[in-house]
Amino acid sequence: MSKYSIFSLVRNAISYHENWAAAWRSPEPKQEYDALIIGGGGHGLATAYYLAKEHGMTNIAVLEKGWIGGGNTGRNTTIVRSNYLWDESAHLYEKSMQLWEGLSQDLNYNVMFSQRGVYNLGHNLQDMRDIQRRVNANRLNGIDGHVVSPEEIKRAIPEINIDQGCRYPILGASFQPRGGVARHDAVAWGFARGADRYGVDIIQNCEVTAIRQENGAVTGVETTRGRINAKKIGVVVAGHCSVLAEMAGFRMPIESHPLQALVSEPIKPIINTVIMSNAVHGYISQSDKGDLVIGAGIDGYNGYGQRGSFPTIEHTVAAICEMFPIFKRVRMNRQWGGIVDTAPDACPIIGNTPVEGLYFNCGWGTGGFKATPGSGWVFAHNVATGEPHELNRPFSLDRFVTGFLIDEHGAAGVAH
Amino acid sequence: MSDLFQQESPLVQIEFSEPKGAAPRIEEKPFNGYLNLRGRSDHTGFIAGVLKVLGVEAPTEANTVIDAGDNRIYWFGPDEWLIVTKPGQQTRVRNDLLAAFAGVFSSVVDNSSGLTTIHVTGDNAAALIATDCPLDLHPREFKPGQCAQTRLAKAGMTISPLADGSGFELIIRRSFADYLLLWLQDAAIAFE
Amino acid sequence: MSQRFRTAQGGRVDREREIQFTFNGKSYTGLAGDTLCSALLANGVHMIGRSWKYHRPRGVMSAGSEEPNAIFQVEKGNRTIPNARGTQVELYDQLDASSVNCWPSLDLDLLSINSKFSRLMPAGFYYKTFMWPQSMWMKYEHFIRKASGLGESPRELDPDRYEHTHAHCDVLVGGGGVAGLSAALAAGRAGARVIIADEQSEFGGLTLASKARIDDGEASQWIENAVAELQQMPEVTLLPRSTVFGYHDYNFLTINQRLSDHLPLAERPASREKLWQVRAQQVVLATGAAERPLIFANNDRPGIMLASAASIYSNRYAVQPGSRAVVFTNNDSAYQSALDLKAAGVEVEAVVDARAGSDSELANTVRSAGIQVINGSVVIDTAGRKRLSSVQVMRLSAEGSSVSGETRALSCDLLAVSGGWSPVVHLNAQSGAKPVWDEANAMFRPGEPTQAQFSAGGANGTLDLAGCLQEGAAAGNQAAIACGFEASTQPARAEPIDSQAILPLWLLPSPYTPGRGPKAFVDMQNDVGAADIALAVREGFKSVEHVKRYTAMGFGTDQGKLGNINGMGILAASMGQSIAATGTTTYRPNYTPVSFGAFAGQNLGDRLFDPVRKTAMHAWHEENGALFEDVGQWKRPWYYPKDGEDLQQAIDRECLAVRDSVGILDASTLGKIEIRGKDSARFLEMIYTNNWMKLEVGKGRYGFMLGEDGMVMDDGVTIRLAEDHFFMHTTTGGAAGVLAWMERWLQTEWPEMEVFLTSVTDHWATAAVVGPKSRAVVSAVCDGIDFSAQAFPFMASKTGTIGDVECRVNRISFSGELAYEVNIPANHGRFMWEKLMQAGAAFNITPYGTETMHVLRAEKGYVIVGQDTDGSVTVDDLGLNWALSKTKDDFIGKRSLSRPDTVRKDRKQLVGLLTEDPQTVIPEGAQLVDDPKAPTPVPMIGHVSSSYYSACCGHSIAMALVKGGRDRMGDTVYASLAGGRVIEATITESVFYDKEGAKADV
Amino acid sequence: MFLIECPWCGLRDETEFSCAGEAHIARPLETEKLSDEEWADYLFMRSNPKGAHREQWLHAAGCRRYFNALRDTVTYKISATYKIGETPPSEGKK
Ligand SMILES: Cc1cc2nc3c(=O)[nH]c(=O)nc-3n(C[C@H](O)[C@H](O)[C@H](O)COP(=O)(O)OP(=O)(O)OC[C@H]3O[C@@H](n4cnc5c(N)ncnc54)[C@H](O)[C@@H]3O)c2cc1C
Ligand SMILES: NC(=O)c1ccc[n+]([C@@H]2O[C@H](COP(=O)([O-])OP(=O)(O)OC[C@H]3O[C@@H](n4cnc5c(N)ncnc54)[C@H](O)[C@@H]3O)[C@@H](O)[C@H]2O)c1
Ligand SMILES: Cc1cc2nc3c(=O)[nH]c(=O)nc-3n(C[C@H](O)[C@H](O)[C@H](O)COP(=O)(O)O)c2cc1C
Ligand SMILES: [Zn+2]
Repeated sequence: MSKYSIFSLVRNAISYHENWAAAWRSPEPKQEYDALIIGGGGHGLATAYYLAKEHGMTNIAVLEKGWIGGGNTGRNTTIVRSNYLWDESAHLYEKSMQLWEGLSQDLNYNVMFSQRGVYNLGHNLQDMRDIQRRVNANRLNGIDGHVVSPEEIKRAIPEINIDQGCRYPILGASFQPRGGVARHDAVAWGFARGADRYGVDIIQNCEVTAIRQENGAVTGVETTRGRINAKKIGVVVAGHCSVLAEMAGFRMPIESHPLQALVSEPIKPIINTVIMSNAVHGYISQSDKGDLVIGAGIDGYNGYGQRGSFPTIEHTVAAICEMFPIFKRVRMNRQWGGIVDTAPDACPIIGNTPVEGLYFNCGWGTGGFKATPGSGWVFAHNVATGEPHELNRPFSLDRFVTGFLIDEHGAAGVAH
Repeated sequence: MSDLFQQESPLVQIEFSEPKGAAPRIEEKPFNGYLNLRGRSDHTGFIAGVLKVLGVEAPTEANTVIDAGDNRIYWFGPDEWLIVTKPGQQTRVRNDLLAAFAGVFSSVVDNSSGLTTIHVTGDNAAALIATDCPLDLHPREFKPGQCAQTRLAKAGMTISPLADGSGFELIIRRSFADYLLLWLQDAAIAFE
Repeated sequence: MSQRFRTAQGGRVDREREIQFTFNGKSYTGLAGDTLCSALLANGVHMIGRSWKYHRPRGVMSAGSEEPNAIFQVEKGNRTIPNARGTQVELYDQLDASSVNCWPSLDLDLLSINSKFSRLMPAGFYYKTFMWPQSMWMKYEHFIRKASGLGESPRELDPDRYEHTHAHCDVLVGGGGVAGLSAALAAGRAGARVIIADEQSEFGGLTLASKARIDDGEASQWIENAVAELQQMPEVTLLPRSTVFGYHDYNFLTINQRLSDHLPLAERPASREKLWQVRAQQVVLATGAAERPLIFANNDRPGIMLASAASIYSNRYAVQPGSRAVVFTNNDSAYQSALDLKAAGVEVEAVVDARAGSDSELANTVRSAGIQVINGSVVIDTAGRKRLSSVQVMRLSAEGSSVSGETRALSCDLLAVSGGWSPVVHLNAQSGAKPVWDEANAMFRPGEPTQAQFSAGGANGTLDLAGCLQEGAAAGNQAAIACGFEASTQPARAEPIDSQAILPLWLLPSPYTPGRGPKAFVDMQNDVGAADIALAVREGFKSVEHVKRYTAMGFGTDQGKLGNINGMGILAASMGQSIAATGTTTYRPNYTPVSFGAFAGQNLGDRLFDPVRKTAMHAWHEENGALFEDVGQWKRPWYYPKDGEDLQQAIDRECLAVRDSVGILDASTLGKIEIRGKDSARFLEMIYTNNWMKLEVGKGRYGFMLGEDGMVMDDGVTIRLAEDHFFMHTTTGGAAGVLAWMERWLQTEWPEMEVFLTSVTDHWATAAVVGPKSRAVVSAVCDGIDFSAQAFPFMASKTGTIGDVECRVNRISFSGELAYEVNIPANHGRFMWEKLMQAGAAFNITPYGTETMHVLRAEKGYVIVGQDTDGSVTVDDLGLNWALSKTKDDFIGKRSLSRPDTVRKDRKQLVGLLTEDPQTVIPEGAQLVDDPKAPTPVPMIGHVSSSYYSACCGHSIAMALVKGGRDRMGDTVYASLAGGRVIEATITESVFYDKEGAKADV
Repeated sequence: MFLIECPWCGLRDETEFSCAGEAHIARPLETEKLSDEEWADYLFMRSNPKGAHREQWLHAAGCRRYFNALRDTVTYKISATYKIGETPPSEGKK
């Protein structure tokens, strides 16, 4: 497989791009693998990549029911940050951030990770206390970020409305300069290509329909493309994790909800950073193509429909117009939804399950895109060794039994 | 000083002006008495108590309102009603009900200052309310004698068509009243 | 008249009304009834923009919402519209339009250099490069971003308003062509409530540009009559300029109605757009069919347009879309365009038909009109830099897979293409149906409806006029019948036309080696060529969704309306599979882009974005200079600065006034719930952590509510008014949630309990009168209550009157002072407040807000749920174990308190902090460490949740949650702040003032 | 956007309601006797099916009653709503 570079681009241009190899093969599934990863989203593909790269496990396959990256990976607002409140989360997301910082080079695939900074706005006094608390914790954990005043926000984002007379005035924000956005599809494709290069089989249109076990240990799966055996199985199916758990005979502390997003028509650059507001429920950045990418709040009911309700969109757009009144004449091009797997403490579940050899990585809810490389990295460790990595040990399923929840709801105002 | 002089409507900060153009008229009917009534509609003691004090039985048909002399009774739920009395009558009606319900599982709570009434009248009354009320206000669907608890913009309300067909009565919460009136007045611009 | 290409007669434009407009700074005239595009064409302006990636010259492709090229910035300043589709912009006087995405000008676009390097920029090239050095990406990205995007965002505030409305109907008809009008007539005549919406300014659809006849008259006359009849029907609503842009679950559809963009700026009404949220019993989709272009080399030059567009410009807008035309088709409909062009005075060089023969009636009419028909041939390339100058034609092999023979050049400045028709299935697909491929007619037809819905006319794949009329009427009848009406409208009549089968063609055969010839565009807006699709497949992107994302096909403002079906055909061919197996991408709202303002409607600004909840005393607070704090939706007085005071000075004064004399706080926002029924106490035993059975009547008690996870959820004082009657207070922010929470337990878990809950938050206005002189103040105001310490002890509740209004007074203290909360029906709230102010004047009664309230309670170590707790804090963590009943078997959350994590010894516990320097206030949110010099990551032991300067104590005070804090009294800890600043503090108890509680107990 | 049949008020717009999650999760009676696992099961574990789901809704802006609905989480079709205490309709899996 040829390396991507400006030189290979020129070379191939001369031969009319007729000689590019497939970014990944499309092999027939084998009967047996050393490990299976179920779910070809960013997390699953990253897991496969790091299993091969870091743990030398190359006789493995990723099984994807549709097309890779077609789940939440392909429909998220791509915000990347690591400024989480609690130590456990901060360490995990920061590991991910560090991987992001060299990811394009590592994968030899430009995932367009753009460190344009992320602002989390505060609209009332309690928001500002929470922001201070989080930023202080971040600093002590070695994560960049500081608190900025409305005036500083205005200097960085001239289009924003910091009028203190408005309904929910902007009182300040946390700012993480290393945060930003990335090209979501490229993340899936880059990891797929990277994993493929190590020999990992990426098998699309292959839905897992049953998980087979003997004596409490997994033996393989039934799929729409036949039975595939393996003694280690990592399940990374985001919104579908309860469905897979049911196949394996247990339940998860997860609800799958619709989460919606939308884009405007493409316009010339106007927003050069990422702005998030939990209080008024709107998140906005501008893609390299020019569309404003806007995320909404979650819909209140369980839903696997990849669509939500209209009022959610209505309120989100109002929130954006409240923060950016000049955008009222900009038009919305498209809206869509994903299926997010929400855990009671808004934190992921990564680790072993009641079934031996079966590992789950889920619960990333509304905010797991940013964790894609880090999640894959720790989960690969867990699948390869059968034991959690220090970074994911606190995120085990049994925290719901012990009560050791890592509640990112309250103070950190987690979302995206 | 009579106690009426010591009252202030929740809408004290709102300026009511003459409607412009085809905009509907919006007026407040302040200071009614509002009693929240709870009880089990299949309990004879409860039924009898209401009948005794108000002269009628509390409506059990969903989404209806009935006149009971000076008072009106709105169905709020299977075991909940709103009694609207003439200004100043609430305490007497409440006390009578409480007396009539002795020993009966029930509740009569004075919420008179918690609510107020708005009338929206004129050709575009339904259109004005429909700006952000999801209920079907068409006269085929929503007739005098019916009422509904629903929402208007981001606040709850109880709505019923006025008997003369001239518009609607809205019963709204005190703390949202100011917002709702500003909201209606803003929506009315579309009809000016 | 400067409109050189305006036909002498005909059309639906008003020749009496000339309209001035400018394009790229140059002034032109058009006619009323024109669109921006028809007016430009009337002036012979064909190159109207540049493409997105390669900056190739582009012209008008269509006459409707599928337009990919004719994208303009309309107007400047506060009414500017980015990315307006010129085919749908109605011309008005002084309209100002310019091309987007070209610099310095349309004619001389420097980025057209990209076109020279286009081979370096195939689909997805950016994933393969710009990676080295790593640090440079942000620079590369800067230029990539600058080059992308189409129009410019407005920079000024929008002066227009946007409206919303909800609407309900029996039958919603989407699309007002002849099929839609027929449906609306049928349903309307039956008496149904009908809404019919069409995105265009006039109803009639494609037929407006047709010379066909309906019911023995001109089609346009029939349309006029139909509209007039509908207008007469009281239950029918006609919405022109209204796009049905979303079809959601439960027959909920959203419509964007444009009210003003078609008017000169000076004449515009206040409202620009209206968003309709419609619930329909039945839906008839009559959105028509859209013509597809054909895919051949250089198929994107200005002067190449859809054949139907050529007809529309000729017939409806009275414009010659060129002087010399070639028509290129694979089906019958474009023959009509040849006739229409000829009738408009355009010289028609030839009709090039890919089919070997064509002998339909229409084709023969064309021949007999003297137009040459070249059968069995295709256009393989075109010439002309900024305007088409000629096309090259070759013969197609019998099986249609290659071309051969001589290249024949036909000189022309207009190429009208037709690759067949695609029913506009967007709304049907949005509603949940899956479009079905019809191989014979080479089109996706609407799928089996999943909601109460019909498709009719072009939208249903029915292309002949008679069929459209018939299907429309049938759908209207059926929809009305389904709503319970009797309906039997007979369809209008039109001549059936004979037609010959289409020859489906996707990527046309050409003499070029695939991928090596000039670009053949599929998605014009995003410059996606057929070769890009092939490349994507080669690189492994085989799902249609992958191809979309890798090439950006269908990602533009037209959402692939023009190009997608061809793209899918080409993809299917590249993969060697059928189109049915290839499938479509997902159809989603919006059908066409809708301005953000329309979604927001009037829900914006300080008053209307979200409800502002006000207490009965709000106006008084305003009049007396209060600043407000947002607590939930409520506005609460924050503090009342006196001339020149800053926050600290004001609260110092307010605090001292309370402690020394008396203060008054508006406490009306606290949630208040009446609880009635014989099981009320038993219910409270479950809801709260402490005991309630034995509480005396007339007394109150403070309680904590937990979630089932054991964490503190809310707190407040509940008073027993009678054996079976309680009055609960909740936090301001928690009120609605607590009521719903308690109702849920009652209704779903313990329905046998006799308990009724009623919210009375709004009914009561509450003034907390606080301080040593409070007794004197309330005694002076409230009659009928003995305020003596013995008669009215702490935590007691009594009723009395103020004037002749009943009031309730609770002796509750959130400050450690002697204090009374006086409640009165809120209509009398201001009256009560002013009475209290009057009575307090002698003691210099001082109104105070939430900030002083916070300081006072912190001095006493009282917690605020939501500030000192965050969903991970238990009652024990707060050191308030006394509030946990030791005797109850159960209460909500109890079981969670014995989980391994909740019994951990090193949980974070609430403690007090005293700073080394008494004047230094630790910022709230500071993290605490044992060793500020420890290497990163620095272990944190807790954080400061509340922190103030206490004027009463004369030093700063703080509350913090610290790991194992209660065992660490006297330890030194450090608040580690930004910039290396460190504040040293000692762990203490959290009560700082009047530790014995003597002040409240007087 | 759902149209939900409140068993008391009839068909109303989704915006009048709020969803309260999975239905028929009875609170255990003797909570102190439960193991940590059993308690966690009650507290956190949910069936979250793809398909027929029994769930609670609150008619928040209407009659303030909780009720149950049987709703498909993929098509979003509500096949039945029923009052608290009524037996759930048997349709759907499980
Ligand atoms: C609208 C929206 C906005 C968001 N915004 C952000 C954001 O700004 N920042 C952020 O960090 N996160 C965000 N998120 C969350 C983020 O998208 C997800 O947490 C993350 O992408 C999850 O990745 P994943 O690989 O685990 O899941 P997915 O990408 O969903 O992948 C799971 C895959 O499993 C497959 N699968 C399911 N069942 C089976 C089966 N039986 N057999 C085989 N395969 C199966 C699915 O088809 C899918 O491809 C957002 C999410 C949404 C929906
Ligand atoms: N000869 C042919 O091959 C051929 C092909 C196609 C159509 N036609 C002719 O075209 C006509 C078709 O009539 P019809 O009524 O089915 O279609 P139509 O195209 O005439 O009308 C559809 C209408 O729907 C509107 N519309 C589309 N999407 C909309 C949306 N989302 N919201 C609001 N409005 C929307 C369009 O603006 C248009 O006015 C007939 O006269 C037919 O003969 C002929
Ligand atoms: C970050 C981001 C940017 C997007 N930008 C566009 C865009 O410019 N144009 C567009 O049509 N869709 C855009 N989409 C939306 C996709 O077209 C698509 O709706 C989304 O990936 C969900 O897939 P689905 O609609 O096929 O279910 C974008 C999606 C994401 C996640
Ligand atoms: Zn109801």
